[in-house]
Amino acid sequence: MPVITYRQALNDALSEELTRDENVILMGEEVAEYNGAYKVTEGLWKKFGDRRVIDTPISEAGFIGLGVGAAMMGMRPVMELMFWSFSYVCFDQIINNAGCVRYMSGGLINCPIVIRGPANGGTSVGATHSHTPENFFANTPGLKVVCPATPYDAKGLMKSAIRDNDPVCFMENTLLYGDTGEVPEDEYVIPLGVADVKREGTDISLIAHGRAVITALAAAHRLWEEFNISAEVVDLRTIRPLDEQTVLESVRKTHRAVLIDENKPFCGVSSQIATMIQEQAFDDLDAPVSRVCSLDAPAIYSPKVEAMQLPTVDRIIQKVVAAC
Amino acid sequence: MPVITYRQALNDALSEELTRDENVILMGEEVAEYNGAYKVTEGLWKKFGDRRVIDTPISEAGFIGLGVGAAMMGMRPVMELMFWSFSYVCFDQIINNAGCVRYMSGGLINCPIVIRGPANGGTSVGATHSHTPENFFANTPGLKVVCPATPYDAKGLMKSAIRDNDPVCFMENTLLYGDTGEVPEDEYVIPLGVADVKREGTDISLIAHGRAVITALAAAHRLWEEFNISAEVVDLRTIRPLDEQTVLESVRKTHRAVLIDENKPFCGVSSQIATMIQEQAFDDLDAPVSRVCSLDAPAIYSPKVEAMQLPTVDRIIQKVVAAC
Amino acid sequence: MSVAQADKTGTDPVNFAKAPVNANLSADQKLRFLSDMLRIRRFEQSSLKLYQQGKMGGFLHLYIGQESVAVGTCSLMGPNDHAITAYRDHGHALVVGMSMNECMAELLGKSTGCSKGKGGSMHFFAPDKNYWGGHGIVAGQTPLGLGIAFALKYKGLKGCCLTYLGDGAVNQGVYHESLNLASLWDIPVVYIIENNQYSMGTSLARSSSIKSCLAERAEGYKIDWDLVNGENLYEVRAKTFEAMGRARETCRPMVLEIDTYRYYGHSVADANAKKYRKPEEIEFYKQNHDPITLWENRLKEEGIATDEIIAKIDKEAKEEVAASVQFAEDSPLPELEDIFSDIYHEVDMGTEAGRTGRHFFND
Amino acid sequence: MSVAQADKTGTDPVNFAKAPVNANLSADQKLRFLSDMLRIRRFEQSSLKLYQQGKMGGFLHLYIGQESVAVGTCSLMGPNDHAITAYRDHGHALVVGMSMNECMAELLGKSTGCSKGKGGSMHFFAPDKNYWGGHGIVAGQTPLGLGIAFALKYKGLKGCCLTYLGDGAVNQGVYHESLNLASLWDIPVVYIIENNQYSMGTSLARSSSIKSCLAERAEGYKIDWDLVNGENLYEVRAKTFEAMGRARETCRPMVLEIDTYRYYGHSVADANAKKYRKPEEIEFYKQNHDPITLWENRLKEEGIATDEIIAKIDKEAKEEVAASVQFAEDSPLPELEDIFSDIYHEVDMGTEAGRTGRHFFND
Ligand SMILES: Cc1ncc(C[n+]2csc(CCOP(=O)(O)OP(=O)(O)O)c2C)c(N)n1
Ligand SMILES: Cc1ncc(C[n+]2csc(CCOP(=O)(O)OP(=O)(O)O)c2C)c(N)n1
Ligand SMILES: [Mg+2]
Ligand SMILES: [Mg+2]
Repeated sequence: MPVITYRQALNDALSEELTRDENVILMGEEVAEYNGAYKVTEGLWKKFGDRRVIDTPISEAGFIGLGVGAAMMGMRPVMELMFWSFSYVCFDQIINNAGCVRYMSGGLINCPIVIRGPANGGTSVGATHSHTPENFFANTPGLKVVCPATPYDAKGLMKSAIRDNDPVCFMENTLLYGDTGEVPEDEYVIPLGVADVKREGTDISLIAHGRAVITALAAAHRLWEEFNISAEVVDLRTIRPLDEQTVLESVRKTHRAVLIDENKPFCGVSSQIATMIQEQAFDDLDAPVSRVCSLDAPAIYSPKVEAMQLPTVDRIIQKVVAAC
Repeated sequence: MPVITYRQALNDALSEELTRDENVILMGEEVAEYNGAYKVTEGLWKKFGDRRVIDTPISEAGFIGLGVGAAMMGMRPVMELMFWSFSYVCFDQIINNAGCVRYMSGGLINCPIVIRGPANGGTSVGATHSHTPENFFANTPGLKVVCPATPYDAKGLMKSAIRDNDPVCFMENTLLYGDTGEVPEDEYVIPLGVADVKREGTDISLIAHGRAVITALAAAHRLWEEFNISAEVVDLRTIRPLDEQTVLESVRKTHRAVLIDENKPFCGVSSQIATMIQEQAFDDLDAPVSRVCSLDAPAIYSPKVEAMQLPTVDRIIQKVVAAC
Repeated sequence: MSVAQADKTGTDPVNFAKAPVNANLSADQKLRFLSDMLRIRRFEQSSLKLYQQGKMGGFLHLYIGQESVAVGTCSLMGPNDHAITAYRDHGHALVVGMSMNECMAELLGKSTGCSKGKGGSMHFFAPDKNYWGGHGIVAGQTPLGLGIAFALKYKGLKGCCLTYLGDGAVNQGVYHESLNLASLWDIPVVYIIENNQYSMGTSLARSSSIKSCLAERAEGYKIDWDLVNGENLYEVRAKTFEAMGRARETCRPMVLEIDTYRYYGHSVADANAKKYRKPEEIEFYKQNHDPITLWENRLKEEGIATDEIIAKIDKEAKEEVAASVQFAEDSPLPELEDIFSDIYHEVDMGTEAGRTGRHFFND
Repeated sequence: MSVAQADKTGTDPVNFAKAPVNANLSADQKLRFLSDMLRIRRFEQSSLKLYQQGKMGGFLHLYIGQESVAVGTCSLMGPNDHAITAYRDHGHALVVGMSMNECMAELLGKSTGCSKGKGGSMHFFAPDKNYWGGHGIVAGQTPLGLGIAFALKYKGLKGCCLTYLGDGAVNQGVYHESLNLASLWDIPVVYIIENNQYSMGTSLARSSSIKSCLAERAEGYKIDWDLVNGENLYEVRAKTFEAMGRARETCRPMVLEIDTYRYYGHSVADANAKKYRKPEEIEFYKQNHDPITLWENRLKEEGIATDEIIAKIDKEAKEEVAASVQFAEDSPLPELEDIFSDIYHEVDMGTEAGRTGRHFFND
């Protein structure tokens, strides 16, 4: 199977869906002539032209709202936010218009829009550019949230997100764009709402999404090598809809869970997962569910220090060893 | 002790702090000449004049940002959002400017702003006007979040919020404005970060904030009358900083907890509380921590139906009986 | 540039009736406009009663006094023309052809309402009639209208999107972002500022700093604009027709500022309705600028209407309203489980995507 | 209205040197401007080297080519005048008097940095020098500048706030909300659009639909505006002085659009820096419009500077930069626990409020 980057996998998904469906367009700042600030849309403007791949002014509320309106008319706009942090200047358009218009119209309208871009810390771009709002959008009934960790998942989930008839917030990660992995040449899609056991284990469940999955896998490797602890790694892949079954099956098997989450801890995604586990698998737990989140402060700039602010393999290992 | 409304208690707090400190100003849509959309600022424009109490155009991002800038200069602006739902058009100003400017300046700047207004469902104003974003803002290190349930708490907490040197999101409730309660004539303040046991009990802990506290108290009353269950009601009062001690002491005493939360469930405030309880009081729990949240859909308009969408006494009782 | 400045053909005050779009109107069409205005007014007058009887919740923003704007502009909509407005949305809804039944039932929160009782007064929708609501967040609809017009152009359809906003809404930033995008990309959107001079209790002078008018801000984006006297149905139609025609043919956007006036408070809950405006001011408008009275007089002058005809039309409107109230009262409320439909299309349709993973997180 | 249109006294192109604010400048002051521009350029040239050596993270937005704007405008700041800008903030920082040491250390993420290594390149602050940053969200600073100016007026201080934004930032709605508020309430803010013709890879023509220029949008808010040739330090000072004077005396806001040009990419990470702009275009600016070269020539004509003097000033700037690099390299990184300071004032001060309840929720 060809080995390609997470970036290329996304690019392929976008290209295939642009080819497949005339209603799909790409829009965002620097997505066309510049090939994308992070090159995810590289070559697509050349290939599909001005009509399908469109550069916008720096007006997120305006163009995201435009995309919502176009989606209500049956188009399938794929909107890039250069950073998901910029969703804070178009928060109302996403939550109230994309997220609520179907409900408020009693189901007369649906909004097949995809809003995509990176949502991660760890690149020393400072507090305002390092937000991870998956918990905010997943809190909102009417929206769907996807956070792929690998090239394979990124492509399959992006294709499903574009074909989905509801608004999808697709959250990528600038630190993963360069990661490589096997991606089949043949067409495939990955349904939203299906978690993936990225590593089987028997002693403890490490549950994560996005880049935290990669960190969890590295921790699981060392846990086995150095501590003889067999950790299972569950990748949520989509936050909403959520595959609770796969999480619960894993916990019922291992009786222990540590949640790895690049979200800030207070009401982060992992708080929902912990609440769900203790409620639905209370008697299966041999230890409290514990969490390894981003350290609870705005993202610090200082590069070496910020690296320690995100969940690290060492912090995961400490938690696991304490729990086992 | 005089008995006054929640609205009047807030009005008194604002009036006293305007009198006490020249740097305090009130600003927002219709807060001055109109006396406030919900009359919380009634009479203050007459009393303090154009310079201190200011009507704004419908430009939340603009005037909240203005307030943040003025606060950086040492003023203490108290900004009204007619509804906290409208924070979604100024989300960036609150999180990135009010919430992060101290950190990004290495502590050179602080931002003593209060942003206040109602944040609640239950009034048939529809999905876009019924948001309860306390979980979003409490997720953000740098911000503080207060949700008073009674006139006494509303006044004491508002005075502390205005004197606090950090940005405070003060969330009121249109359904509570008319509630009455005893409020001392003498000056008092209630520190942020201190929960309040609103009713003592031994069998189960009902933990809530805002209007859910009132619902919990009604449920506790019936639980005792009809089921002989002694429920303790803990009012968080402030979400961030959070008084975890009082919550844990209660749970360690009752060994059971049901969280009442008008937030939407996914990553709502109660998910953080449940996560904290199971992590820190795991061995004290005789049953999983369970939750009674707003039903997980956008706020429905239909008045009679929406009343059932919020946590109800009946739903609380069912949960409690199931847990005991 | 102001169209008025640029070119007066067909827009010279005295000639609005002679403007092509008005000159060929049949008597029936002209009477239809009267009927539509009366239908709006009667519909809202009884909705007000129902509100006062406690049969509604939340907000009720009455359009009474502004009827000529919705009737004049929406009456020009062709098959590819669309409309979207804010929360003061009953008038436009009735003109685009929504039934009084579904609208009145929505106000009472009934499952037979246009939004199944989920949207309420601020959220009337009829996509089948090119009507996209009904939006509660001030100016939140302004980029949606842009997107609807963008889709029309993308699909190669010759149409435009009438996008309404209030005089207070112009100070939301997203409206300005939308103007720049509309002009930069040649999007066939026509922004219609319904200037009723107040945003809640705040007069235009206290909320907007302007040169000569609100529409003029369009200049900075190289967008044409015009001022319209909203009490004159002929003028509303003539100037809007021109704007719509240009949008359809050239995809150029335009901003129209239509002067009008609301008789009631901002919403029925507006406790100060008669404080920030002198009662005399309101009376003055009712006496001298009521769009319905003016149109009735006009039709009489033209020999099209008589008091009898007008009374008959009014009677029909009242009967239609009464029937809709009956329908609404007799209709059932949504069931508790209805709370969970109409959130996700995939779930509602029972597709595989809608059945995969957990979508709702009720305890 | 455009000031240029309105009144040309003191702003006639040939007379900028004779404008009062320039006429009385001493030779030392004029040399100081040269020194300040050179200090910015040398500072950034070595910061670029350090970035390329991997000693920095994140973004580095260079100001090189635009030096005359920060020097010309910030040199006019009196004790009650304030400044705030976006992420391209090194130039303004050095002109208001921040030390190269604290700035270079911030770039390297050291605890001796102006923001203790927590803010980085985009977030330089010096409230003691009336400099309020350094902001990463495009146009996010525009209402903050408004609030600073509001506070000045409230406290009865005669000053203004210079609030800088880029040519791309004008399309963020919050800027327009700010313009309306500034004019409506007479707030002494001076918006300075540093028009370097590109927002990242997007030319002005592809991002903004305008009548004649970006500043002209101020007309719609009844705000005066003017165009400034940024390469001419005398013109920048003359026109900015006029705007600041009016703001201080009358509290009226103003919008200045200053034409300028950046030589490097949007940020050092800009892979396409030479794709969306022809290398010839960049060369042309360097050859004919470099603000430093032009100022040097001017000072020579005026007999104030010689090649020797200029070389000496440049040498001093380079030495100051070298010392700051040394200082930054030798400085310690923040400690892990420093992550948790500077979040809440009450916690940092150890007040009772800072000790009550849990503030941080680390697992
Ligand atoms: C973003 C936002 N801010 C405030 C409100 C509350 N609000 C609803 S309508 C309104 C006044 C709008 O006035 P205008 O735009 O003139 O429209 P009109 O009501 O006169 O039709 C306000 C302040 C809101 N719904 N959304
Ligand atoms: C709200 C927001 N959207 C997008 C960005 C990403 N971004 C940073 S700078 C920039 C270009 C700004 O150009 P301009 O305003 O002309 O300023 P210049 O960089 O030329 O100084 C963009 C798109 C951002 N930081 N904030
Ligand atoms: Mg109005
Ligand atoms: Mg620029």
